[in-house]
Amino acid sequence: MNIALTAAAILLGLMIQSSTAQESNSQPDAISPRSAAVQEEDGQWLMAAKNYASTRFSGLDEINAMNVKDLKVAYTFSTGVNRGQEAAPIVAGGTMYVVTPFPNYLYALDLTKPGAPPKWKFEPNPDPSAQGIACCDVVNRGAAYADGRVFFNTLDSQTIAVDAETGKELWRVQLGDINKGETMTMAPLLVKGKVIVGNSGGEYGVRGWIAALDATTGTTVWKAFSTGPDAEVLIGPDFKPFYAMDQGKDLGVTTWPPNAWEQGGGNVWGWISYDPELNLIYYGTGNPGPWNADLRPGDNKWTAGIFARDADTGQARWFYQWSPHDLYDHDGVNENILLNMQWDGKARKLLVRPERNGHLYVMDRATGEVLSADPFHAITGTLGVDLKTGRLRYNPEKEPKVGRVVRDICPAAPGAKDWNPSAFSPRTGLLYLPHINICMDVEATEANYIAGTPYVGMEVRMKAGPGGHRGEFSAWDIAARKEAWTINEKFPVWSGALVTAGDVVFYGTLDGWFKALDARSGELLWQFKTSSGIIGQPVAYRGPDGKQYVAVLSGVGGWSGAIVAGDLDPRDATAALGFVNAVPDLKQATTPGGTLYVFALP
Amino acid sequence: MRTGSRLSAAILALFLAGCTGLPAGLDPAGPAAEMITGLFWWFTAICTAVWALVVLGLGASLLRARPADDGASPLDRGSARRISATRVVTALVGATALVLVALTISAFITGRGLAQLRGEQVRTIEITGHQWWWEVRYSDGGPAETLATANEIHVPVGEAVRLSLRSNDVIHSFWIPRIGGKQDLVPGQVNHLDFTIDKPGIYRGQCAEFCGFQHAHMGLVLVAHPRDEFERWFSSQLKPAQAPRGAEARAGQQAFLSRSCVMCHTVRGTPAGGKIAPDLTHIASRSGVAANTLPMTRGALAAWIADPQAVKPGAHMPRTELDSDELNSILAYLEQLK
Amino acid sequence: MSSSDEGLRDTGLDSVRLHDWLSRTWDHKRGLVGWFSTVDHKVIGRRYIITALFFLALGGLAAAIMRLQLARPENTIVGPDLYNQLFSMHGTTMMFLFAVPVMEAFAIYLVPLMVGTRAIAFPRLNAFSYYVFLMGGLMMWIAFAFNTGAEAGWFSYVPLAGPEFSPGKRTDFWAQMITFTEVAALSVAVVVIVTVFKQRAPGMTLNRIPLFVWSELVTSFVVLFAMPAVMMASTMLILDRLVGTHFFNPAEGGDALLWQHLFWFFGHPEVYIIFLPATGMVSAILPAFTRCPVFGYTAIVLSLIATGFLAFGLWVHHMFVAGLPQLGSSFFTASSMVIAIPSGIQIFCWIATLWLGSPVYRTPLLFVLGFIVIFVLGGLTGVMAAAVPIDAQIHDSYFIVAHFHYVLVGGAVFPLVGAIYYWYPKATGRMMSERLGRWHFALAFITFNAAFFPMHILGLAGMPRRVYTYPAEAGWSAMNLVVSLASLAFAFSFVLLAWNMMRSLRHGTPAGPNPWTAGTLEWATPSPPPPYNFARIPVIDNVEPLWRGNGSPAGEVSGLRVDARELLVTTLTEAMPDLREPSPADSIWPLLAAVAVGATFFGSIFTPWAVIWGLGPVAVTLIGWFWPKGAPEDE
Amino acid sequence: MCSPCHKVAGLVLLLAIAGCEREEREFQSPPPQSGDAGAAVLSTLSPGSSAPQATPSPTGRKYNQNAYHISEGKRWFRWFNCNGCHANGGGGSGPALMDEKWIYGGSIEHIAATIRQGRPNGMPSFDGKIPEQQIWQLAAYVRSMSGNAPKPARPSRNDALNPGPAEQQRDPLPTVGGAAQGPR
Repeated sequence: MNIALTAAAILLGLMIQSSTAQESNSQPDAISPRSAAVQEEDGQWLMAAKNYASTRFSGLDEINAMNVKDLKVAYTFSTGVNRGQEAAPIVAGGTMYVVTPFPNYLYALDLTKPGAPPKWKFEPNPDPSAQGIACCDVVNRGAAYADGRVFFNTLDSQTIAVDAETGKELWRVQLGDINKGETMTMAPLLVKGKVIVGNSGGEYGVRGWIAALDATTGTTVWKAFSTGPDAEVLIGPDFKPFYAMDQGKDLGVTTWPPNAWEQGGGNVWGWISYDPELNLIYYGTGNPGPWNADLRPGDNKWTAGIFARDADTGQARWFYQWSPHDLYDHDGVNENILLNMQWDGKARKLLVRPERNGHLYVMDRATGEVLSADPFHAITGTLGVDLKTGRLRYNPEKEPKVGRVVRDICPAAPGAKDWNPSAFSPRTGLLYLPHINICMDVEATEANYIAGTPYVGMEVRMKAGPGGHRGEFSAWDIAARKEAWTINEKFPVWSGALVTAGDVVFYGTLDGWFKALDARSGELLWQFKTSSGIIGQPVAYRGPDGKQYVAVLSGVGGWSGAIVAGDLDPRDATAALGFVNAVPDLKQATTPGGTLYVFALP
Repeated sequence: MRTGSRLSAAILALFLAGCTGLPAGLDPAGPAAEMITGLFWWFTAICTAVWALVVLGLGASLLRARPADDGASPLDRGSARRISATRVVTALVGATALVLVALTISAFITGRGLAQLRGEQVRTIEITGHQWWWEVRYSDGGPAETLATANEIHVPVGEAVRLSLRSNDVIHSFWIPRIGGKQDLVPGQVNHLDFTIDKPGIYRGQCAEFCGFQHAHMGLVLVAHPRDEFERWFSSQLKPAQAPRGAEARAGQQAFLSRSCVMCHTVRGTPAGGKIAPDLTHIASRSGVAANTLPMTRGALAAWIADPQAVKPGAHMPRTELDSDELNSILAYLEQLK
Repeated sequence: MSSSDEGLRDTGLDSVRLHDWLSRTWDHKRGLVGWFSTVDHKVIGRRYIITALFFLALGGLAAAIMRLQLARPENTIVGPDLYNQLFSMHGTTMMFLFAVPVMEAFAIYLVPLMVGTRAIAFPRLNAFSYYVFLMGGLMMWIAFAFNTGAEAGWFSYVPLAGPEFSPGKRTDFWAQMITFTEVAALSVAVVVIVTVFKQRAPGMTLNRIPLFVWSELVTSFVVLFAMPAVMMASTMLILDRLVGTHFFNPAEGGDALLWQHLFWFFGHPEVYIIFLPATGMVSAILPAFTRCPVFGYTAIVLSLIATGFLAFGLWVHHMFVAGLPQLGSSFFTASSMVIAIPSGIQIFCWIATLWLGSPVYRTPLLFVLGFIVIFVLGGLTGVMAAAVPIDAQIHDSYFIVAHFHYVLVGGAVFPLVGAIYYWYPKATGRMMSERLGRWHFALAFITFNAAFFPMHILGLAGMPRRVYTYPAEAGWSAMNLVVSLASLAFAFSFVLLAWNMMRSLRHGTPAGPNPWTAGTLEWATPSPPPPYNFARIPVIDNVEPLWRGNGSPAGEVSGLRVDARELLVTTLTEAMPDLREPSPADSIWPLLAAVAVGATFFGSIFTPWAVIWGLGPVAVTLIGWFWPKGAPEDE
Repeated sequence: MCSPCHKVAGLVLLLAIAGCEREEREFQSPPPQSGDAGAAVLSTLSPGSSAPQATPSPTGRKYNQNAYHISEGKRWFRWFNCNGCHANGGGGSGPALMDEKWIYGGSIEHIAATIRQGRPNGMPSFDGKIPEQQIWQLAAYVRSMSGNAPKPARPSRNDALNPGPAEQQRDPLPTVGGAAQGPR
């Protein structure tokens, strides 16, 4: 079956190679993000994930495997903030919108003019104290554009709407309390006139939530918590989880020790996808708090899982928990790629999820059934997923223990892949995955909850995983359920991926290389050394001049680059929750920065 | 053997009861403690007899009538009696060995008996030793029936209980004399102690392994209830803390949440979630404060909060600069946390 | 072997000239340098004993303060910090600075005299050991005076004694004091073993060795095998604290119980290191005051050896409640019971000796009688503690405090005090006051029992050890008051002893060579013995050689050099004369080497590099020590 | 006596006093006195020819020398979640504390003030939450992280996952930033 499917996919790939992606519209059973409402390729990049299906696939093909070697810098732009640049530049019309890490400047760059000079700059002036409660650098993962408005979140938990043309503030709402450790770093998603946002703070005992705000006024339409009673989680009669483990009343309370859900985490700081046909949004919930799992016996619903919710009402449709009673800080917030394709001979609406725990899940996005969960990276912490019950099986030897160091848990807390999103090309049928090849030694410790301070309860020391290299970039054949190719990277790959119709894959490395690979073979076609490490999300757009551009923010930071961005001391193996120990040499490889690089063919 | 031990037990008990009543270690409250006590009396009886015989023998050998010094070389002295002495000594050594074998076997039998007391249906309670207090966690039921409290263990009468003992810092030792022997809490390992209690009541104990400055004030209370009473206690403890009633208590809660208290203590249902010090959600329902160093009275509580270092020098609870209004309001608040 | 025709032999010398020559050869030089250079085992032994008694006084003082604090509930005479230091110093001092050294000190003083030789083997090593011991003990008490006393108990359980919970240098001083005293103890053990094996008077076959010497021999072997365990443990502790190793860090794969295993693998034999010499003292005192050789010589020797072996099979009974597997515990219950048998044999033999002989009630015998009464009780509570279920109840309670004070004070200190009364005339030439002695005994015996018997009941009533105070509601107050008063009185009884010792030094009646008409060789030489011990090495044919008809040994050896220090070496089993062996002359180098070693140890409390820096001075002093002088001793 | 003897005696006395200060277990701090805070000047710049004077306080000195206070500080550092941001000195969301760089001054008075008052870029204020004695203990510990306390008073490893060489094994680093005071 798989062989047949692969053959079909390759055949289709060949078929559509001559045309652009728009044409796959006519192939309803082909590998296609169509149903997930990808607009026709308009050359813009309106949301961080490019489209509701989160493919990060650009239909532009001017830059292709043959000519990418000639790529040159078109222009650069300094953001003026030398912290981790995780955002995706947003391109709408002739303007590019770039949101920086704290202090969360929003820039509008005029693409119609040579060198793309700034049109305006919006300074939201968030509370500087918020820097103290951002677990892993003061990052922001991008803005979103809709209907002449740009939406973004600030570190001190505000959502702000700005007039795209003038840079004037339209509204702002305070959604969280920094005194409880609540921050916002995620990129909003615009769905049917609503701004969907969530909070961060899983390392501070912050109770996670997702909220839909009216795009015109900022008022909350609905808000769903990730822990607590059903009423607050917006679980109602429509809630039909596929697996027995997720069924029951008030599991957000009963799967926790009394009152522990109030500090239970499950923050929504990652990616949201949307299926217009089913009118469902899909998003993951973060790790339960604290990391020390002994302090929270039970499955800790609804953390470290995925919700499908009605986009209008917020009512939960289904839920699946990647990591019941999460042991390893495996937030379940990674991107969900919505695909329609043949599975087991049937056309199905799928949801593909490369999860932190190293498994690549393929799910039926209508029901929440797990169709497959294949390891895409070396794993010791878990022993696979039981597809009957849907439960992840933990490796008892690697369960963190209080007062004992448990060694060589792979993947480590950041997972085999963290928030940094993958990209899917319908032309190759491959999913392009940035990897983190890091393992960890951990000791669970007592965790003291003091509102507004970290609530972790784990001493962590990370180190290179099997092979000694700390990163990988690979292509995963979804239909064949196997890896197509992989290349090793010295440092963890903390940038997002971009794939274009020119069959080129772009990503950046922690030491500052921006690379272009052949989407089919993984061959390195071109690379450029930027001024700082890259942890941002590359995007492609068609400029007002009709040319294809590729843009990426360079500026090391985030959890992986904290050693550089925060000037941390590698003599302490537990610095930055242990990540510093895995990249003690990063300070020699790069320095802080904050520059937008835009490339084009000459 | 049985009657002998009972008899001597009775005699000794009478002797001891003369002043203060039976020492706690010899006043069993459950089968395990009973077996240990039985073995103790049996050993005591035998050992007392042996000691008495030795002292008698010593006295006799000193006092026995001796012939006048015959002037012989001391080297030859008593040579005539040596053979009989050899026989007696050999016999005594043999008897000693027999007694020791008997004692060893009875110790083994008791040990096995204690091991067999462990029923299959046991309630497990996790005890974690801290300098210098006891964290008590019930986690047998579902996660929502997980209960954390401190320094006071409640158990139903007649039910097999297994304590899981661990330590968070140094070695402590769990010892409540009336329920049986002690067991160390060793960092890096989990030890167990099994017991059943027959009689409802309050049983006191304290840390038995030297654990630092306040080893002397690491008290522990075990309360054995009839089953239904225990269930009532348990379900009331599961509830979050009562909201403060009255202006003073409300001010007390505010003070609690804004002063040092909130750094270490939990009051469930409020933002106070400190886990390095005893859970205070239902502190007023407990019988003691400061690991049972003081009784649970307003005065004692006030003394403890106002100056912990005067009550337990070296303890980890610091003195907080509170004015008397703050102190009183905090007391009012804590007193409502039944 | 030195060439046979060199030097002046004693063969033709009359006793006056012999004395002159031997004195000139063996006596140490006058003056400060001479004082520090002497290697005379009697001088070193005397210093050892006095130093150990000085530490006994300090340890006793600590105990007295503790009992003052515990006299009343919630007392505030001392706070928890000082109390913890006091009981740690008390235990450490009594075990490491008093009991073990004093027992070894008696061996150093007496063994050469009892086996009939002129000097102890390796006399410089012997002197070295004393200085190392002295420095270790002083270091610890000076540190205490400066608020750096041990604070985690004499057992210093980790993690409480580990780097996290014992900040500063207090525990480092304690751990390094262990190193000092163990180096000293190991040196003495070697010295005693060689002396007993190779320097016995001709005719002193294995079955004619005095029982005290046997006991010290067995003890020395126990020291040899037990002490390395604690030295290793204390070194690991220092490494954990100073260098950051993880031997006792369970988080990184270490083990807190590893410390307990290592400590008690030494700690239990330690009890026998203290107790066995005490039994030897009893076996030495009894014949003298019953006018009858000890009954069952062979049985006692075998008991000593058996005890020495079994001592290593008991350590786990200190850890019955630490959470070890039950089967293992059962084994150690059995072995703990078995060791009662050799002790029982000795007790029965002594009682039989009393039965056979005709007792003379002098102070030494009184203390021996007191010893039997007290020690048997302590031994029997030990049997109780050997049963796992009972131990689970009484472990770490005052019952155990009572038990081991019965064993250690009753079993070792009472014989020791008896031994002091017994051998004092030999060492000083004067008798101690018998009247004061009897008062001392009566007071000590009564107050000891009044102080320690109630502790059994306190323990059963739930009073844990090592508490600096207790609540009034516990109901322990009355008994604690009794204990405190009695223990102060018991402490006072030692003041009587000290007074008696000091007074008798001047005013005691002259003793003569053999005031007790005892049978062993140390009584064959004048009191105090001359530097050369024996003018002529005796030849013996009996375990009590002086009890032959004329009160002197069976014969004398002649032919030893008098113009140089020379010893007669005999064969191991039959004690046949084998060779003449030179004995080292006085030397300041042992002192200097001890200072160098001490500085190294002291420095390594603060930095591990001290071990490297210290190598130089230690090497220099050792080279000085062993530098050839062209004298016979070099051969 | 000879003068070298005097010197030796003086040295011994000094060592002994240092030992006493280092080993004291002071459970209850005396009430704060004026001048306790010291002059925690944050700048080395002052108009005129003289630099601002940073005066050490006796309280700071006492805490800085004392093994028990520093060790207690290490405990609070973990218990009050300081390690959540600053890890075991290497930093995380908060700056590294084991290095020589001090944004808000590296003297014990500066550090105590920083804990008490908080700092604008994320350091919370613990005034009223952490009692004064514990603030000083914390400050003393924080200073020891960069080796700035007498070596015998600095903590050794914890019974925990090993994050690297303990405070005791670190070489004292100069204090850079703020109105720096040399190590003492």
